Amino acid sequence: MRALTWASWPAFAVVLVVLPLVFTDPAARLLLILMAMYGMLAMSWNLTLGFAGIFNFAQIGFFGIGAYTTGILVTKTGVEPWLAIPISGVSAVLASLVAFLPVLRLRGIYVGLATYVFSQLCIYLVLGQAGLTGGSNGIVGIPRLTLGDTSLRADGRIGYYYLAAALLFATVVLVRLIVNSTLGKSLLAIRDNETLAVSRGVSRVRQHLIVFMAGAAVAGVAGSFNAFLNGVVSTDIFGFGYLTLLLSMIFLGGSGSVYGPLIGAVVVTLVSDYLRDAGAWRDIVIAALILVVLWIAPKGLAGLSRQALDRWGRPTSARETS
Amino acid sequence: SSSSSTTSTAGAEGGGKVLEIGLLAPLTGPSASDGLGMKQGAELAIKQINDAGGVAGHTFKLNTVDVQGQSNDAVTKGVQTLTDNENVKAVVTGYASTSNFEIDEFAAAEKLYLIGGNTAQTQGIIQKNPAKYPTVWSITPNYDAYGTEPVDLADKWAAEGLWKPRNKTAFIVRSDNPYSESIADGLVKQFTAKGWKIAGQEKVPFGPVNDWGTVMAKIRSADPDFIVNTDYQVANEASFMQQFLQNPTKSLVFLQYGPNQPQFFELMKKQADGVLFNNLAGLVPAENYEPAMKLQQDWKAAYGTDAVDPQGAVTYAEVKLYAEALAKVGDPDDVAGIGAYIGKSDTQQATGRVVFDQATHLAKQGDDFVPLQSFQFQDQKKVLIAPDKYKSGTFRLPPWMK
Amino acid sequence: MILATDEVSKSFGSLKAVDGVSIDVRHGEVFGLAGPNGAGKSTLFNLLTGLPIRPDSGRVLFNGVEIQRRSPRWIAKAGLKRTFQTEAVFESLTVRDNLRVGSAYGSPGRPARWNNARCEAALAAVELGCDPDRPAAGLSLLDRKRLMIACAMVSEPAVLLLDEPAAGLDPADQEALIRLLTTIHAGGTTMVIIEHVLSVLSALASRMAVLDSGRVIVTGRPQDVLADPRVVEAYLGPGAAR
Amino acid sequence: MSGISVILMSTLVLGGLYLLMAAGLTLIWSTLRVFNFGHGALLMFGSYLTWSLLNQAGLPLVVSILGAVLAMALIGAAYEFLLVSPFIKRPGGDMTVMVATLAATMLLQSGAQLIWGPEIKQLPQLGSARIEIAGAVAQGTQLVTIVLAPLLVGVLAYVLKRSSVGLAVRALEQNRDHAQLLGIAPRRVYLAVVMIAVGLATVAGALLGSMQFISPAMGADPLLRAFVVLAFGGAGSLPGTIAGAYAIGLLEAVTTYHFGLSWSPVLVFLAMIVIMLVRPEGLLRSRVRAA
Amino acid sequence: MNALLTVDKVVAGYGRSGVLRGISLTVGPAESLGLLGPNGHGKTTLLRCVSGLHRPTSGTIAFAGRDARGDTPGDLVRRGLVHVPQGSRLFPQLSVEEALRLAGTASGHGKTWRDGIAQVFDVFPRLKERRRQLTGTLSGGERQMAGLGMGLMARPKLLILDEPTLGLSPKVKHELSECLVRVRGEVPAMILVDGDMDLVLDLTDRYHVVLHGDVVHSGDSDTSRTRDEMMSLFLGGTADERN
Ligand SMILES: Nc1ncnc2c1ncn2[C@@H]1O[C@H](COP(=O)(O)OP(=O)(O)OP(=O)(O)O)[C@@H](O)[C@H]1O
Ligand SMILES: Nc1ncnc2c1ncn2[C@@H]1O[C@H](COP(=O)(O)OP(=O)(O)OP(=O)(O)O)[C@@H](O)[C@H]1O
Ligand SMILES: [Mg+2]
Ligand SMILES: [Mg+2]
Repeated sequence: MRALTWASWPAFAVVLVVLPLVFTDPAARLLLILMAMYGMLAMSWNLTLGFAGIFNFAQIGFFGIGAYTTGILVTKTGVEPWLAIPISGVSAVLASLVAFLPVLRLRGIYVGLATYVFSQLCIYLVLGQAGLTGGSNGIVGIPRLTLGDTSLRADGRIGYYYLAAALLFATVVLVRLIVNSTLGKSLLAIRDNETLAVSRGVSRVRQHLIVFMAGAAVAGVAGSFNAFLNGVVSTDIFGFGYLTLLLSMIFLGGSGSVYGPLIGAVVVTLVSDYLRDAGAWRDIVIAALILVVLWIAPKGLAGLSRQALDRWGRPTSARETS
Repeated sequence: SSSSSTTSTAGAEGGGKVLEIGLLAPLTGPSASDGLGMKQGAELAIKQINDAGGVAGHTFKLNTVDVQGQSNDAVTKGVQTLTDNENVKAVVTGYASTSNFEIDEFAAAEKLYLIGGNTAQTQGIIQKNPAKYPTVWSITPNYDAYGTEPVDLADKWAAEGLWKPRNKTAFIVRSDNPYSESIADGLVKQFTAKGWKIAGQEKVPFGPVNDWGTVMAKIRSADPDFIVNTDYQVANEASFMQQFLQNPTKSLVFLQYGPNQPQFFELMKKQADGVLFNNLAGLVPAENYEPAMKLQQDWKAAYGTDAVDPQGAVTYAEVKLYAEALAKVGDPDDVAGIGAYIGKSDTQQATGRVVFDQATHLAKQGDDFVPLQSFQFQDQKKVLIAPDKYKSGTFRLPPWMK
Repeated sequence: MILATDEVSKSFGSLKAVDGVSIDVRHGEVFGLAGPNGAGKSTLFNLLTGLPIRPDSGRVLFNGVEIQRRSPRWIAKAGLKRTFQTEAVFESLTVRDNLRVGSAYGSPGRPARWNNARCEAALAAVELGCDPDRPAAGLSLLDRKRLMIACAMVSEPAVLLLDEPAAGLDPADQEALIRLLTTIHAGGTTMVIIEHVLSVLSALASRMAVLDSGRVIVTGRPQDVLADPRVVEAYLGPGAAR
Repeated sequence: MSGISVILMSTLVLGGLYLLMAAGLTLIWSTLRVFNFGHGALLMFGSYLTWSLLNQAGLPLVVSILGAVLAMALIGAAYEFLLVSPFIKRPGGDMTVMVATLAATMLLQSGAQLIWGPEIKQLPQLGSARIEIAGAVAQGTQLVTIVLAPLLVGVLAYVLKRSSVGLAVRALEQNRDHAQLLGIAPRRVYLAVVMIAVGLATVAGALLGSMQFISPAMGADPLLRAFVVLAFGGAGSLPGTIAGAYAIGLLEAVTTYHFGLSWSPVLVFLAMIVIMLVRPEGLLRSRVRAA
Repeated sequence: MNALLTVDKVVAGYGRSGVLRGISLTVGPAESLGLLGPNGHGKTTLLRCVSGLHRPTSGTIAFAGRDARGDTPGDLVRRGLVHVPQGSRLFPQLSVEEALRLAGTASGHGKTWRDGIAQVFDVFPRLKERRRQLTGTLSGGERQMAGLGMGLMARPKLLILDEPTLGLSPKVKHELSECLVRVRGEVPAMILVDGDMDLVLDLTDRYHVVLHGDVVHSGDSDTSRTRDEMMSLFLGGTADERN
């Protein structure tokens, strides 16, 4: 198993590099880009939602704040566009400090309520500061990223693809590092039994804050990427649509595993693109898909594939000894 | 592009090639009924064209993209899908986003884009450098008239003695979106210029407004002569009106755009009587205007109602406009040629005579071009009360003022 | 004196759960706590470790430092570790990861890193009979208790507080537990044990206190305390003869 | 003067609507320990059903509402059967149920759009009674809301407080295994609770559909307000919910009157966050917790 | 055979791990059966199967002459099979009185719960003192009493007690065992599992020793056995497990 995981890193990188060479159609490239972006978001959200078990609904807020930071920076100040990406990550982290306040005292669904309201408040803040944010008009005309003289959009968005792929790869590394570290284990410990964890010297607030900020950083960067990709930011980014979309990804893929949300992002993006013209049927199919997966595979698609791997990898012997 | 020209000719000889026409429309979400109208209009036009044997050897197929609740994200994705698709030769819409940012995308991708709504935004984008947008044309004219006409009409009615303002005061309700805001700003300016007093203003958030109670309370305490609500969303306007009628003041009520949608009347029925509204882009419902009557008949045959959706009239005209240009230019890949032809065209559409202003790429506004039609519901009918050229009735005092 | 309380009190509403308790625990000893159900023993442990409650009044001294206002985490890192009356482990972690968490966060200093050698040593010391890489969910009762103790021990605390470690164990397992605790004690760990199974206290404790209704009624050597009529009256009852 | 009466009237109407919505959520939350994200969509569906019974089946309005409540209670049963019970016992089941109910929201909303189309609809006024107090008018459905909402929820709260059914509900919430061993059938209680909650939501939907409009998205806003009510009143208790609903109604009416519709949600949300931080268990909730 | 409870070749487990391996036993209508055995050998699991909380993989269970496999715990309670579970947290937010009342009404004695409570308070005077306290804040002993009291409220034909004296102080345990003697007088049949071997032998007619999910030894409770003999039986099991 261990050998397999080590081999998987370069394999993953190679796949990411080769993919756009196989899919040269710009529409397919766009799908790949979206998968990578949603994958980043879903994986980073899963740190708090899945591993730490915090009902964190502020992630969408961090995504939006990242996007707005970039929008404001590149249209209102003359900040170098590439620099806007890390700055957006930082501003999302700062916002996460505010969103974290309720987590200090609240538990469970109450955290969900408070953090959801945080995202809603972002909308009102944006609308209220119309001078800076364009209000309900949004920020338009965000210039595309360029590398030297070539736009990342050129050649079927190959530039955006590789940027997204690089960010996704970094996210995967980050999430894996966190999950396999003591931090990751302490999160599970807190989720299992908070009192016991605290009496073992784990600080709930500190550990939760760390993952909260880590998740926010990734979401902020993803938001910045989104702003450059679309060239426009508006308050939809804080809306219910993204919330359900990303939750579908996480739980379809499997919230218990590192890669589950990524798998979910790929599947949901494909399905929703395939059903682009289906109007209301698109949501019906996606919702039905989530429910079916929840019914038959509690651990999501990732859990299913793991089971399949296990069965295939070590036939019966494992079960006999247990 | 001589090679593509040959392929299209070859295609024509081989029994006709199918071209796709893109449609951006809010098929789901709060504006879904507008989206449905857009789709119906475009489909009707395409069907008529295909039934007549197509254009220059081509038949059309509609490629609809749902922009959901005008969300920028969905619009972006839709635009990218359509621009990435080689078979899509032109894109039409009633309106897609609230800011029309997609104009830049289509211009950059050199796709033909015919648009209806948010002309202030279109104008803002295009007039900076019209040469950059040879393929983008708006068949809806500048909205400036929205900001002046109601005031001018009110003064006219007063002058004609149809109505006696008590102290020339107006109350203006606006919604927090560019369309409503720019019209409300125009109205405030015009009212003040014409010697009216603004008795009060209220801004509501963009989106569903459920309870107008507190706004009503303010209106009642201001007791104005004229109330304007520029929140164009039909549900909001209907509930505004219903709540107003619970305890009305002696004021004329003008509602921006919403009452044009068939839905408004379906919801309000008798309560609609007396409501004033206007429209720049919908079908001109005048017996003496042939293109409009024809569309009304066709619409009834296709969809069983003669209430032509205003957005449907827009997309119908857009498709027709494109088909005519293609017929002249011949090569669907000569986008620049088609764009240039459209820009110079002068056609009679169901929405009026469409001639484009070269500085803004908007259709020209005026009684001889695309007219601003003012309506009032009277005896449960939508009556055109201005301009005189087309009108079928005259202004009456609304029932709550009698 | 490594751990002491000075007139510590805690009330829940009108109930004085802990009422002016002063005990002192000497370096290296095993100190027993007994008393009827509801006497306030577990509450006293909670007060010592700051979890989840603080004393209303009084002081808690650990190595001469007042800790009654410190955070539970600070107290844990300072070397005061406890177990719980209902045996608690981190169910979704493997047995080994349970220990790693205990090791990484229980020891003073950062960054939080576990000490593999200590984890293995603790694992060996408690003689856990199962695969250390299996999830802790579904362990047998004795193994859960062992794991809970190992998890507290792995950061080599100065004082270990055990809340009814022998409860629910059959005689054979109780003996195994006594052996384990003896070994841990021999390694120099000071222990405070709450226990109703008096054989465990008699076997291990050098001194003990009996609590009743939140107050200490007797303190002393186990054999003296258990013979004290007040203890018989309040705690042991006529069944003590058995 | 008219300001105060307008605010008061708004408070009673808004509070009543929020109450119907939040009471159901509270009930589900306190028994099943899950959060029903689909409550808004259920309200919407109930509203559409009422409309269909009225306009397509031609039933009288009151009968249509009752019919819709019954039909929706059955849908509620299916909802419990398909979305709640399969997941609730799993580890981390609360989150799974929440996601399942989100999926249900998507299903119901899109389903409604397919069945009834995107055009908004409206139910007629419930009765023509009208009162006017110091310039503030309440008529028809508004009056019905003012009276009916507190009545329904009050009766429910009383029944739950006094009866052994109420005890059973609370016992299940606290220790499912042991409650079963006492003879309580959890499935039956859960079913009843979900059906009652959905029924209340349907009533709210019918009232809302008559005061405002019926559209596939109409449930989102009431759901959000119900969130706030729960946070205010403490999610576990009906009396808290009643107080919370009217407190939010009042807050909203006052802030709307003085700061406008754009700012009132912000102020309401901020108030909610402050309350949550200061009194995490809600305004009225006693703070006794298990050791 | 007029047995009240018949357990026949029951196999059960959790997920992949088997716990019960074809265990069989019977309890007569007026009989008290003790189950002894080391920790983790399946006593609780067996009781959970009997009361319908856990589904056996195979085997049959019949109560009062009827197959009980499809019954929910609620059905069984109303038929008189009452299980007081091991180490229950009870209902933390219900008061002692509410919990008792609930136990009476839920088991179908809605009319007579007041009498039931009075009786329970006779058996456990301590509960009467604490009647208004939330069960979540009771001490361990008080909680056991409340659990037992709730069991009695259902007027059982067969009362199943799982480790009632777990974690009790000697005096309380003594008090409780006296209560148990009274409880024994009030219920027709009983299954008692407890760590205190003497208590089990005192209160029962027969006993089984359960090892590895099966009965390995049975006997009459009054035949005196030395503690050492029992210990060796237990140890045998534990030693097996450890290899
Ligand atoms: N959080 C709380 N709120 C209210 N009362 C409490 C709380 N925690 C404990 N109590 C009460 O305080 C008293 C002491 O409880 P504690 O758990 O300390 O007893 P104990 O000595 O550990 O008993 P046992 O041996 O049964 O475990 C009990 O009467 C209990 O009901
Ligand atoms: N919910 C569960 N999931 C997985 N395994 C379990 C579960 N409950 C019990 N087990 C396992 O089943 C076995 C038998 O447990 P059971 O509780 O029936 O034993 P017992 O004889 O009652 O022991 P005790 O004296 O500790 O109560 C143990 O190994 C235990 O770890
Ligand atoms: Mg205790
Ligand atoms: Mg047991």
